Amino acid sequence: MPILETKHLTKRFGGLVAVDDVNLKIEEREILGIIGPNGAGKTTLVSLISGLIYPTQGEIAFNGKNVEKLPEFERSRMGLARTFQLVRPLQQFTGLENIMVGALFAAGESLKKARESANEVCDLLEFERRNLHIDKLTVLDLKKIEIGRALASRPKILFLDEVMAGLNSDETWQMISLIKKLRNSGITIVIIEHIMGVIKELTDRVVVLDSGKVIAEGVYTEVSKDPKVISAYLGEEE
Amino acid sequence: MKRSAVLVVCLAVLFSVVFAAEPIKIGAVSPLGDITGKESTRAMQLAVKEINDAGGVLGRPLQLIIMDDEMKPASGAAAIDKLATVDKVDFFVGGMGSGVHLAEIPALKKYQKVTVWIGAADHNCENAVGADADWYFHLHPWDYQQGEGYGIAWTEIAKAYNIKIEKVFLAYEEGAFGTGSYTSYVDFFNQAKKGQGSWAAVMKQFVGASFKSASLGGGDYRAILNQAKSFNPDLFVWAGYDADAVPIVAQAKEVNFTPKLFVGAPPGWPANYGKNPLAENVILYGMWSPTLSDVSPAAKHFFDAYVKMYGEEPTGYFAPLGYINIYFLAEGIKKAGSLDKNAVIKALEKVEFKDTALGEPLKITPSKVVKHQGFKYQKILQWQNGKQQVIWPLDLATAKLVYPFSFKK
Amino acid sequence: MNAKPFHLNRTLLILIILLVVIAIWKPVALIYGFQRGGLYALIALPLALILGIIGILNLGHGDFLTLAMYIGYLLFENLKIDPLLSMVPLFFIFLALGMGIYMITIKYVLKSGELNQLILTFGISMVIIQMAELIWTTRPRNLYVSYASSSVSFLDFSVGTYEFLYPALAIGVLIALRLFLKKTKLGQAATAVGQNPRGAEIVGIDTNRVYFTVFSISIGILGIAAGVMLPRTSIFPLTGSPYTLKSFALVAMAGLGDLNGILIGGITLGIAEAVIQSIPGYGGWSDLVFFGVLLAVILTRAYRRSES
Amino acid sequence: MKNRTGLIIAVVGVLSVMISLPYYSGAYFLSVTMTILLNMTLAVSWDMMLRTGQLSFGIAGFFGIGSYVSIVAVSNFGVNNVVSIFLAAAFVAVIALALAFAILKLRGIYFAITTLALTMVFSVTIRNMPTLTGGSGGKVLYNTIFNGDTTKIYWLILTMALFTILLSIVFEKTRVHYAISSIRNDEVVAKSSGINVFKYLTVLFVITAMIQGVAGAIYTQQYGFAYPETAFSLDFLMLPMAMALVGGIYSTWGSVIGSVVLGLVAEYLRLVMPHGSKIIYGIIVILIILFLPKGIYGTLESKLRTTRNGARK
Repeated sequence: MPILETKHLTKRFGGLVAVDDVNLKIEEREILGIIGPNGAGKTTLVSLISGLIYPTQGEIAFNGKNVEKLPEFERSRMGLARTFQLVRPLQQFTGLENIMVGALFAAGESLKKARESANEVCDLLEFERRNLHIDKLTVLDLKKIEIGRALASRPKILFLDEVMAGLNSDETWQMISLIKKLRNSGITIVIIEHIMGVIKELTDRVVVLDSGKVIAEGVYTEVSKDPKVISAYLGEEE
Repeated sequence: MKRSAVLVVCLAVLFSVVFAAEPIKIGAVSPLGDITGKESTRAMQLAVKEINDAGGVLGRPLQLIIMDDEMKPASGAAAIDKLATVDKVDFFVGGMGSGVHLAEIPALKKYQKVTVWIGAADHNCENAVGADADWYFHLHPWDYQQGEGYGIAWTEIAKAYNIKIEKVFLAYEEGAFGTGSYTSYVDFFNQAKKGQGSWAAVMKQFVGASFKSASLGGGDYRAILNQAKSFNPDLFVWAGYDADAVPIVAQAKEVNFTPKLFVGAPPGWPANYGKNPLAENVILYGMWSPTLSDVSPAAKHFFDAYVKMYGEEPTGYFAPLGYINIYFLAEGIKKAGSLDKNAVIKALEKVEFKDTALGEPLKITPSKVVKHQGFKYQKILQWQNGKQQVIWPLDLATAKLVYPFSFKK
Repeated sequence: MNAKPFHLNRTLLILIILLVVIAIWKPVALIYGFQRGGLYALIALPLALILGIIGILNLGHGDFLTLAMYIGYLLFENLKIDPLLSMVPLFFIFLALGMGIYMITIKYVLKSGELNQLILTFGISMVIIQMAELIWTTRPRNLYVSYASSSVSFLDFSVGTYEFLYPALAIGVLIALRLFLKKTKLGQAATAVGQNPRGAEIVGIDTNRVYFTVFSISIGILGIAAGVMLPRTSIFPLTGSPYTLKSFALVAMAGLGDLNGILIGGITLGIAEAVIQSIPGYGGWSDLVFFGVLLAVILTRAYRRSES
Repeated sequence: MKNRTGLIIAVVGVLSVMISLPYYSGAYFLSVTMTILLNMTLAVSWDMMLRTGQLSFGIAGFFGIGSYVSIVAVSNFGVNNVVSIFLAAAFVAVIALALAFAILKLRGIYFAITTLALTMVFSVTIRNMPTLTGGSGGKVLYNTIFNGDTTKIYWLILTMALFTILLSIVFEKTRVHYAISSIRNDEVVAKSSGINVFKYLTVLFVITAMIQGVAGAIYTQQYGFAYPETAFSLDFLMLPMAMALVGGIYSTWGSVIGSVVLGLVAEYLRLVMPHGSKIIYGIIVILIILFLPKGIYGTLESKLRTTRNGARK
């Protein structure tokens, strides 16, 4: 049984169809990549699954349970976690406290336990400046916070929305090894990425979206040769 | 023997001199930001100055300590506490605003000092003070007394001028002040239907309707004036605030509403109201007018003294009331011969002025609840050529009633 | 794609039907409401401008209006300037006052959060009210011009003509503002700032200059409103205060940035109020209508948004 | 550890000074203190809601409802004075809970104006129910609480203020703090981190409304009357807000300090200059906002933090 499955998932904004009849099956412990040109509906798809927005049509089954009507916070408590494309740190807190929030609420831990978990997550992320205030941190630190908060919520499946954007190549490699570490710890990971090198390096399988529709699916090396995919990306460059 | 007598006399003189330097303290609580509070405390200071210039009371000067209640209940209550415990005043005087006074009453009860109050006409205050409070004196007529007085007044006026008053319309502001008037008019109407009460002869029909006062953000009276117009009253009364005074006549003119008697009953009037052509022949309920100087020496004395001291005319009746307040209290202390509370209360009960700054006599009588009520009725005045002329009481009248009301072209 | 225009038509249709019903039932109330509603809109427009573009809720809004009325009163008393003419000097005086207030206070709280701005304007409001009380006392002042209570009669009714100036001026100011926002460079910049201040700054718009202009113009418009109100309003330290709340309510009802909505909303509320006032015995509820309509609009909008 | 003992001694010290105040302070100072404690309660409760990011203009509304429930319960239904305060709390809680479902979807100025509009709706409704509430004519209470014993009333107000402060501190020290601060900082992140936003907003809204209702009930019991204009006076909204701002928002101590400072300043000004004292008060508020935008406590705290950090380095 797949850990997450969508059936005919559709989202319309007024006249625009952002996600169009998407049927996904995500298996446990795989790393799935979602790629596609700008405006293909990748982030909207993640937001539908995480519960930030509700679908116009279709179903989402998580661990065999339909969740499409559940509010976001409940999905996150069930083990669905996501990061945001533009980092969204909580300005008032330190790095550690930001991460604690995930442990406190999504994982339902006590204050004391949450602080321990957050520290563990920081260790795992090699996030040293955890006790500093947000305004004193670097981009990489903020990315770590973004992932850390999701990790602290003890997710079963983790959606990473363009975590590599804005990182230099050293940092990118650091991040790649980190994601591998996460998969080894038993988390299913879905990454949305523009950098094809990252996709190639990390994913077991990719899904290509264009104008809200799935146009190809499979191993990256094969999908990347698919003429439909190539034309979709070419279309973007024009 | 002789020597010791001299010593005793010397000591007595010395003692009395030292003692004389110790003033009698009067605490006043009033809203100083408001024109009524400002003018009444000024008039109080005038009275204190006059009394002190004349040698004080019991050989001691009066000292007036004024606190601002900021029109806030809590500030009023705190002011009473401060005057009683920090300044250690012997007497309380003041103030206006029933809402503030209600909060002051528990504090006043705590100290039970002799208190003479000029404002706060809401009968709620009377009920809150209660019948036991023999130390409480209230000079301003209560709301229901005013209503009773108007009935007497219109009956006498109808007779004296041979006019017909049957249909009464009351436009009242929707706050505590206006609603209070309305309730008392309804009571009088119910009595009048049975042929009882002061309004029996002049209230065959009665309609009341509320409006939002300009002072609270309203100021559109046309709906209510149209209602009044279709009722076609003989007597039209509006009970609102000074801010309503001009707009309501202007809008009456606009909707072409000319009742035979156009009466305003606000607690004060706007500056230069008399100069406004629309004001001509508007009738008002009030307690005082500068024209009273023509018929009352006491009113004339007050008016001249006030103008001399402050360089401007008092604008409303709270000034003479404040002035009377101090003289009334001083007279009581003088009669009592000491500051002993019971003696002062007894003496104040017996104080009688034949003439006051309001042009009428003052004598303490019981009202519905409290034992010590001063004035009972208001007067009826009419704007004529920019002046408030007294129409009623008829024996104080300074001019004849102009009837019926109409707008000048 | 079709849903929106249809929806708009329906709302308009309901509004028109309602107006026709009211016109037959209470023709005078309709006129009064139209006049008063115009005044509400006229006063709310500058508040909307400051709130929409600078993002400051000016709690001293009505108190600037009060101050303008006092100045207009002084102009009338001392220089015999007709109140309607005094709109011109009042506009410029308050434009200048707006500049001054902006330079010494508003400018410094732009970055410090909406609450600080709120309390700052609360402080300004308090200072204006207390100053007025100290200088002019609480005693109201009025000025008399004969044309302010002129009227025309038809059938049984006598309807005042002066207050038609309120909606007329509101429409005039609205048109002028829209022209300013559309046609001038500064106006376009202001629109951009209102929609996205950070973005506007990035593309090189001098936001400070925009704020300065918008704030002063808004305060200036209050001078115009004061001029037209003078002949029919009692002037006292709290004259203008209630308009702050009403204007805020109107802006919230129309939605931020919708200047036309303020005119429509103002007149709708004015009529609703006038109709309730004209029903004998229910005048006391007219305030409830104002805030009831406001609540209904805001809540429906929130509900509709969460639906979509 | 040493720090903690010091803290306990300080707390016990302040508490005993506050509790025994009626025995050595004069009636006047006690009276002023009661007003300050009342405003403090309102300021802290308003700030508690503000920490969720929601600017409430509804203080005066709940205050007024609390006032009226309490006075109506005592004078119309013969309820015991103290019980009437609990009744007011319960009634306000029910109303707030019902409203929560309708208005806690709103944000920003829409939430603010809606709470303000509700205040107006409450006061118009109360005014138009004369048989129950006395309408515009107001209502007077003849048997006041504790027979008007100021000392007991003071303790009652002190208890209310301390309870509010304690609750606010508890909220600052527990997971509630993380939940509501997250909501204020970024609601989207809060939701995706498993925070039940609506639940926390509702809890905070109902609790703070209840506190404001209790404050209204106690105020009315203290002075023994209620008028629509005084019970729903916007003074009960603007002054506590100014106090919280001047002291420093998003913290318990900010509101506490702000209400003490502004309360004493206002009273002092009233004594030394009977005319125009409020101009100075207004100017002080303006100056503090201009020069101490974080408020008194906020500025002190960040100064302390930088010096502490400096010392650590």
